[in-house]
Amino acid sequence: MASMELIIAGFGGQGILFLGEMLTQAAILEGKHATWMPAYGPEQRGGTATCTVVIAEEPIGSPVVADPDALIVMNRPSMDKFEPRARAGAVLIVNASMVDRPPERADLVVVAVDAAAEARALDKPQVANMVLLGALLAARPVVAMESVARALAGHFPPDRQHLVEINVTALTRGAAAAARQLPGAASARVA
Amino acid sequence: MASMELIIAGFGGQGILFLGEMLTQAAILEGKHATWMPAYGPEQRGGTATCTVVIAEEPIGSPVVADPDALIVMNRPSMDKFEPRARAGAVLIVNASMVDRPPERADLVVVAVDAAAEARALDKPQVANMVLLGALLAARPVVAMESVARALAGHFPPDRQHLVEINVTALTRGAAAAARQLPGAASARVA
Amino acid sequence: MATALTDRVLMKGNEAIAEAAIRAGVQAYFGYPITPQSEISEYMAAHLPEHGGAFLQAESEVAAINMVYGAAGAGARVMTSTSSPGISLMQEGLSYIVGSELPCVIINVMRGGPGLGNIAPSQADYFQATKSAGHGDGRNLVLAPSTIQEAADLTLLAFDLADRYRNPAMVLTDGITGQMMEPVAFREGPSLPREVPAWATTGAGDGPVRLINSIYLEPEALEAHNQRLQEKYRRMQVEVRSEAYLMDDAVVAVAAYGLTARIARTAVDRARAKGIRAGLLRPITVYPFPTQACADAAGQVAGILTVEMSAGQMVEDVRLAVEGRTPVRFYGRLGGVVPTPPEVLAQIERLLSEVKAR
Amino acid sequence: MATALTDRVLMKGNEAIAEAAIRAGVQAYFGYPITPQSEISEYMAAHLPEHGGAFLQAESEVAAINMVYGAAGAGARVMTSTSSPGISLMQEGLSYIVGSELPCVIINVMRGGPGLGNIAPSQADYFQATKSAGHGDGRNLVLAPSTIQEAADLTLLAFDLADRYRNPAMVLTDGITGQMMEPVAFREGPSLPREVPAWATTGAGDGPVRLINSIYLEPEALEAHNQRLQEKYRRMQVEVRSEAYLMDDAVVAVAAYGLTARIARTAVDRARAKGIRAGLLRPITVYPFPTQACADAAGQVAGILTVEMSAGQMVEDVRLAVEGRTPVRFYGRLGGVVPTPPEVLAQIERLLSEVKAR
Amino acid sequence: MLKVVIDVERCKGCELCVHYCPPKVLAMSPALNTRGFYSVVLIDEERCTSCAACAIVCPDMAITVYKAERVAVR
Amino acid sequence: MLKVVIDVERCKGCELCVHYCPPKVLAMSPALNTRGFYSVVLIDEERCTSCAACAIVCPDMAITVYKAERVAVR
Amino acid sequence: MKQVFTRPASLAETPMHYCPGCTHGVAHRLVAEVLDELGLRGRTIGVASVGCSVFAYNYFNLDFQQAAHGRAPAVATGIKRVLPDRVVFTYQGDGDLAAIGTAEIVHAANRGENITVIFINNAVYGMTGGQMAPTTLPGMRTTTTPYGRDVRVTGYPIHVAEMLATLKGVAYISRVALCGVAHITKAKRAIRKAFQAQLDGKGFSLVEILSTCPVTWGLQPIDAVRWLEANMLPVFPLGEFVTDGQKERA
Amino acid sequence: MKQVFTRPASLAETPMHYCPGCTHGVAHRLVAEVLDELGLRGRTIGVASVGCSVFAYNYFNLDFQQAAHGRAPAVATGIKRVLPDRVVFTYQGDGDLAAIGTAEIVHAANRGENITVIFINNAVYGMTGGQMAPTTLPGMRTTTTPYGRDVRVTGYPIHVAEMLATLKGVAYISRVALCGVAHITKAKRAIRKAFQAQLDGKGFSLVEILSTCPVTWGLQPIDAVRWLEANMLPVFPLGEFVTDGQKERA
Ligand SMILES: Cc1ncc(C[n+]2csc(CCOP(=O)(O)OP(=O)(O)O)c2C)c(N)n1
Ligand SMILES: Cc1ncc(C[n+]2csc(CCOP(=O)(O)OP(=O)(O)O)c2C)c(N)n1
Ligand code: SF4
Ligand code: SF4
Ligand code: SF4
Ligand code: SF4
Ligand code: SF4
Ligand code: SF4
Ligand SMILES: [Mg+2]
Ligand SMILES: [Mg+2]
Repeated sequence: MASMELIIAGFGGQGILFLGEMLTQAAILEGKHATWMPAYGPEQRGGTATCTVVIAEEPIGSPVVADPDALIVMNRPSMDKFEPRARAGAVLIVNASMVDRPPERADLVVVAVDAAAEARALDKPQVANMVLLGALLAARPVVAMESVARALAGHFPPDRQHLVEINVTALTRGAAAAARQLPGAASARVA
Repeated sequence: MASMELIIAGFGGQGILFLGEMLTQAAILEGKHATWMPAYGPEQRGGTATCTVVIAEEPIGSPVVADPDALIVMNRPSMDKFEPRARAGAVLIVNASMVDRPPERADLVVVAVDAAAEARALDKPQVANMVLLGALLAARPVVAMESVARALAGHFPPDRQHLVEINVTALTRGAAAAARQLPGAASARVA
Repeated sequence: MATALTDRVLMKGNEAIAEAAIRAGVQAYFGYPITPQSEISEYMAAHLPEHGGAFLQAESEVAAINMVYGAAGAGARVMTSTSSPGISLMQEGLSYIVGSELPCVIINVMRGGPGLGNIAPSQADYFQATKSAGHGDGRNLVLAPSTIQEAADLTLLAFDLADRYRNPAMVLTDGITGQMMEPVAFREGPSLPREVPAWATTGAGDGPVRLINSIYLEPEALEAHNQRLQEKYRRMQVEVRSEAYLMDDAVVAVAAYGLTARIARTAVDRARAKGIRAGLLRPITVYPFPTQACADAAGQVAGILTVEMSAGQMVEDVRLAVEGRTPVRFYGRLGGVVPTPPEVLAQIERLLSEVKAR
Repeated sequence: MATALTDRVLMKGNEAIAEAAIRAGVQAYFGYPITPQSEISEYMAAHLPEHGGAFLQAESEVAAINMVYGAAGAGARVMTSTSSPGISLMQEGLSYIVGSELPCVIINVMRGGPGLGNIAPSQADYFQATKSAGHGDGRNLVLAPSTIQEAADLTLLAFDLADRYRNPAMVLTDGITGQMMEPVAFREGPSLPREVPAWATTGAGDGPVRLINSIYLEPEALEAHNQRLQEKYRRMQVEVRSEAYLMDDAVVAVAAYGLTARIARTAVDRARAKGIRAGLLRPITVYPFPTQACADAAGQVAGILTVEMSAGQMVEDVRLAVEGRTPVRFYGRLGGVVPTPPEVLAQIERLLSEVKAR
Repeated sequence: MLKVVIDVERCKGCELCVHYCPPKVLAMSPALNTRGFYSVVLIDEERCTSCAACAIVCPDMAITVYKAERVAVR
Repeated sequence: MLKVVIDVERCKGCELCVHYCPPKVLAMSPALNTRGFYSVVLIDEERCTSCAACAIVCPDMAITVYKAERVAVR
Repeated sequence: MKQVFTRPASLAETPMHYCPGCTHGVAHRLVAEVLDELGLRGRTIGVASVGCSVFAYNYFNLDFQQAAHGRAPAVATGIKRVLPDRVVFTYQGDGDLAAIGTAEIVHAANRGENITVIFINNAVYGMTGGQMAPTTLPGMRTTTTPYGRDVRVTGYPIHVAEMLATLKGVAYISRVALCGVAHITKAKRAIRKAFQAQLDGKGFSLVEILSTCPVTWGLQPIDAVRWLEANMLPVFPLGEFVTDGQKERA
Repeated sequence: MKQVFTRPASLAETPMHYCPGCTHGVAHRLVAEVLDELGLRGRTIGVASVGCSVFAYNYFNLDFQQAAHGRAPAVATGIKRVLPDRVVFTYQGDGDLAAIGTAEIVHAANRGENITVIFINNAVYGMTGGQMAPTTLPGMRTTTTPYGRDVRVTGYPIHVAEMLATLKGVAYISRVALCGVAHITKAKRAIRKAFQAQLDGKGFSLVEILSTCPVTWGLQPIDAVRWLEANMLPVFPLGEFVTDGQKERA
């Protein structure tokens, strides 16, 4: 599916904006249209952070999304706030390490990943965000994993290119974790 | 005649605004409507000064007068500027001490008074303006001389009430000088 | 309230405004000198302290409007006065004042612009005064006196409206109205001292604390606040005031406010003298604007001539009211030039012939 | 000029504006930090010096706009950027700039007001931007980008228009457009270095002296100056730009600019998907306003819905264009709340049913 | 009651108190509070002198300090 | 040519030159210029030292000062 | 057990939004303690400025006005002129007071406006994300001096206390720092003197408080304190610059 | 006959609009003489302010910009930043510079902006008809201090030269007076030093010039000069406050 209206929400400091940026950049590398829109609370630290990413084949109208068709929720308040807004049939990626309740709605495609655990397994807690992006792309392959890898490569300066690999590993781990929860067709696509 | 649209013009420092104010105040004391409007040049000293006074029995519309029916011109530039604007039949009071040319228009009632000489005769050069006001009232008795006297009395503080008399004397001298130049009927009114 | 004509005193517009404010019980005045309104400051300096009020010459118009904010927030009747460039400098402060809903009175004695311009009369700050109080969606109440008597009366009214709506009220006038003299009779203001509002930060006692504020970080909260403000502006519509002069049988109307309106009135008289059934529609409040009065006139006359000392500002409000139902023409003089009655008369005649030609 | 989609770089709106200005050959930038536009300053601080330009953080917005005045008067391509409260503080300086006819570019990344408000996106400074540049009758040229690509393109255009008309050109955008990222491809600006205008005070040589000035003490002189300015504003009308999206067969039009327009575009798409023949009329220049485009639409559609992030400002220009020939309805969100496509769609449907009911 | 009571929900884990405690009896706790911050614990009450240095440097007023009351011996 | 030439039309009759002239050789003239100001005359050229004090204090640059050129005797 | 450290009554319970380790919170507490000790809670009006301390009104248990950026001294003047028997103070950052608000602070000081100013100098614009302030140190990197503050281009860190000390209307001016217990204690003494000057009707009082901004400085809180000690103290000497101005000058 | 006193080329022929005896004219001439002597006419840009000297551009034979009230230092900064090799000066009154323009002058000085400021202190707002200026003397009557300036209400005359002298960006600051030949000659020397500092790239230079305003003071020109000597000199001491600032501090 070539278009997506995604909201990523959580605490500041969870790498939300970066997750969104890499996804957006990947879409652009694929020649798609894409918008990335942040929204912060007032605090410099410890506030909430939201990021909206829209990807489409056509020029994008609203970068503001009221009813997302994809959601990544990184903490409990975000779950409470955004679950009700999701469009019917939307994908909901839940950061199981921080969200202590199951979703209430039955009309969503839910993937719950313990991103912190996955990242710890890689010995790199910072890449939890990429785990979740991987999970999202498993459920909704709006861009190729490969494009995200290119976006990451383009992001890091020469002296930090070694970080690309660990991020890509996190992506694939997330995708794999998601694949385990998804119906056959989608998981096939991830492989 | 109960209404008048007067422009007084000359150098700053010639007592133009004061002349206008006393006339306006006199009108108010008679229960008339009246407006007084100044206009100065940019300089603090030595610039030109204009004052427009409108007196009427009805509430006054425009305090701005394009085509005055009465004029007091105190110097040559004012003569040049305002003579052409006077309404046909308007009264033109010329300060002969400062205006070295006769009027060009034939449709005006002209009174030329050597105000400086009259004031010098009273040993009070400052009252030249009242001489000209007297001349105006002789030609156009829009308010009673008596009301101007009351306005003057109201203006000067207790310790300077003695100045009222000399100003009133100047008024009557001006009126007398004008009367000599005016057709019978008007001069009769002055008496 | 009727005053014998002889009880009136001859006063400059600026001084009459200052005296009216003192009688309205103004408790503090903050201002910065600028021609053609400095007499307001000077009159306040001479007389406000003897009435127990505070006079302070601020270091700038920016400081003045923020002093007004502070004093108004502390519950005082307060005012400032300035002229066009000074009003520009006050835009941020005004926006804070509308945002924090503080009552106060601002006098704008308009002069020629843009930039330093000159000190001659103008009406070119109409948009700035009526369309927005600085940035954001805030509004000033704007009153436009046409005579010095009205300048005094509207100054008093401005204080009352400001209090009633917790909103700045601006008296929008011009250099001639400020500088000219005309007789004026004063009314006394509200009972003094007026009650200190409960919301004011008076630092008094141990009750719940009070806050004067315009920041609402959450968009939803700021929207709710703005909706309250908008609802208030709708309520303000009842304060709309205008004068209809010879409008009953008019076939052509002149719309004008302030100084221009009285010039137009003379032109209307002269038109009547020539047998032209002209009338004058004079907004006294320019925000709220007398939309209904204009709309009504539109149904009656063959055309409306709007006259301003600007390049055409109020005429937009006239057009918005008229919605194309009658032709609206504009005549403006700029840069401090004042239109004269003969000019306006000529425009009335021109509008009439234009309308007839169609 | 067509750029392959993949040649585009992902950039924040603020940064794209700054980069576009650098490519347009901006020689000096003066600004004061304020959210949500500080990235413009920061980008300039990092990159302008390497292009030989001068970056200076001013002590305030008041200082910034007056530095712009000085540099523009000295013949440089110059810009500043700020957000709503900062624009209020610049009103006096802007009035001097229009009065002295200096070219420069001003970016207003609008945020929620009034007062301190919040840092969320807004369109509530429309009146302030389009109706007057401070006091007096001056006008800004005002360009309203809807995408980041357009933000870059219009910034470049702003410099050219400013030079062409010796007038400030404002890019009027909002916190979301400033903060969001979208791919952008840059065009190069005019040939560098551009010629130093003959009127600029460059202190060069012994020829006749030059003067940058807005004071004209004689009303007649100031009137003549203003008439020249008004004549220039009339000439500017040729710069009017707007976009019509699916208007050809539209029975209902949405009028919106900037961010709101792209939201409305999605709503129009959804309406079409439901079989409603909706179209979008998007002013790109908001001063000069596309009056003719609106008037033309009025003759065609059954109603116009104006959508803004304000209490209703541009809608007045729409009404002035339409002159009652078709109903004009307004939908606004305030205080930083952004209208969503479903909300706008609901309003389109409501307008249609209202119109049909009549 | 402990000599030093830390309001975990106010604490932002800045560690200033830990650094300025003269006998070094405070330490960071590994638990996160609901706002996502690690907070502080008193690890050795015995050696705490109730000097209040921790409270004085705490920017968030997260610390209350008590002292065992002794009958003053004059 | 006089040592001190006064541009009557520039002079505003402020009398500063009269006051500051060391030998007091300037005086006010009773004639008005076209702008309505009395101006200044040199009343005793003999005693004028061409010191230029008058010109230095004149705010209106109404004064030009000349000095008789003497062949320098070295 | 006796409570030896208590929240002052002039401070509300509301948790503060400041970043971890930011010394704004310490400054708030000191002001509140002084107001408590002088018994001023019921008769004080605070003026919050625009900067990280914009929400100060949420934390003080006092009547408050929130002022436009830089204008707090003018707002305080407006309040004090109509309520001369109340205590009025402003709380301002270095961007607010020393940049955009320069005219207002200079003239409040010069008028001897009988108010107290708490001036937080953290060498940076905290709230807007770390741009250069007039007090930024030479060579210091900020988001608008990405290559370090170049004094030839942007000038020198401004010394507000010293500059205002030249003005006759000033009754009390000092500079203190919030690094460590001893300095914090001294800071409180200075704040107390400042309010006392106002109570005594002596005129304008100001305490410049060197404060940390760990986040925009890019340092852990404790490192920020150390950085302040190592870098700010040499540039901004502590001490009292005017102690009894109006009396001396009377 | 040799001409021993000539109109400087940097001054135009236009008669000035100043009141009789107003020393603005003297200050103009001194600036023009210095520019002539330093050979700067063809490369200097002046900035006129709002005050009686608003029309300075008519009297100087130089490129000029007219600046908004108080903002001349910002305008001059804008010019100097884009034309660093030109000479830029402002000409400002005490209302303009010391009231509304306080922030701009302080920051231009603090930045060490390489411009020259001619600051005319006549203790009053001349142009607007004689209102109090920040420099008005204690007890002095003006139209806004009709009972004399009460320092308890309005503060003290502000000492701009001394205040700015505390700032590091300043290269040259002095105060001179236009009373009598000797003082006028000294004033010219100061102006020359100020422009020389700019030519040497040393930073900000300012000359505060005590000047008369006979009209709003209500005095004859010569009495105004005497009043300045008797009343202003004791309050505003003459002298050089900074002579080689940047070098000392470099
Ligand atoms: C008129 C205006 N300009 C700019 C801003 C943006 N702004 C908000 S806070 C701030 C600076 C804050 O710095 P400082 O005063 O040092 O306080 P801190 O955050 O460091 O405590 C600025 C520039 C604003 N709100 N209003
Ligand atoms: C923003 C603004 N405020 C006020 C004024 C009015 N104004 C013109 S000149 C002036 C003061 C002039 O005094 P000063 O600077 O001392 O110059 P002087 O006339 O004494 O030489 C003022 C307040 C203005 N033009 N613009
Ligand atoms: S009271 Fe003193 S000893 Fe006890 S924890 Fe706090 S700082 Fe340490
Ligand atoms: S100082 Fe306060 S906020 Fe910081 S860690 Fe200690 S208790 Fe927590
Ligand atoms: S040159 Fe000297 S002596 Fe001669 S008139 Fe002038 S001041 Fe007097
Ligand atoms: S000083 Fe100049 S202006 Fe004054 S009287 Fe002498 S010549 Fe005339
Ligand atoms: S940004 Fe700096 S000053 Fe602001 S709260 Fe954070 S640490 Fe404190
Ligand atoms: S008002 Fe004063 S400063 Fe202005 S020109 Fe006249 S004397 Fe000079
Ligand atoms: Mg700071
Ligand atoms: Mg002055």
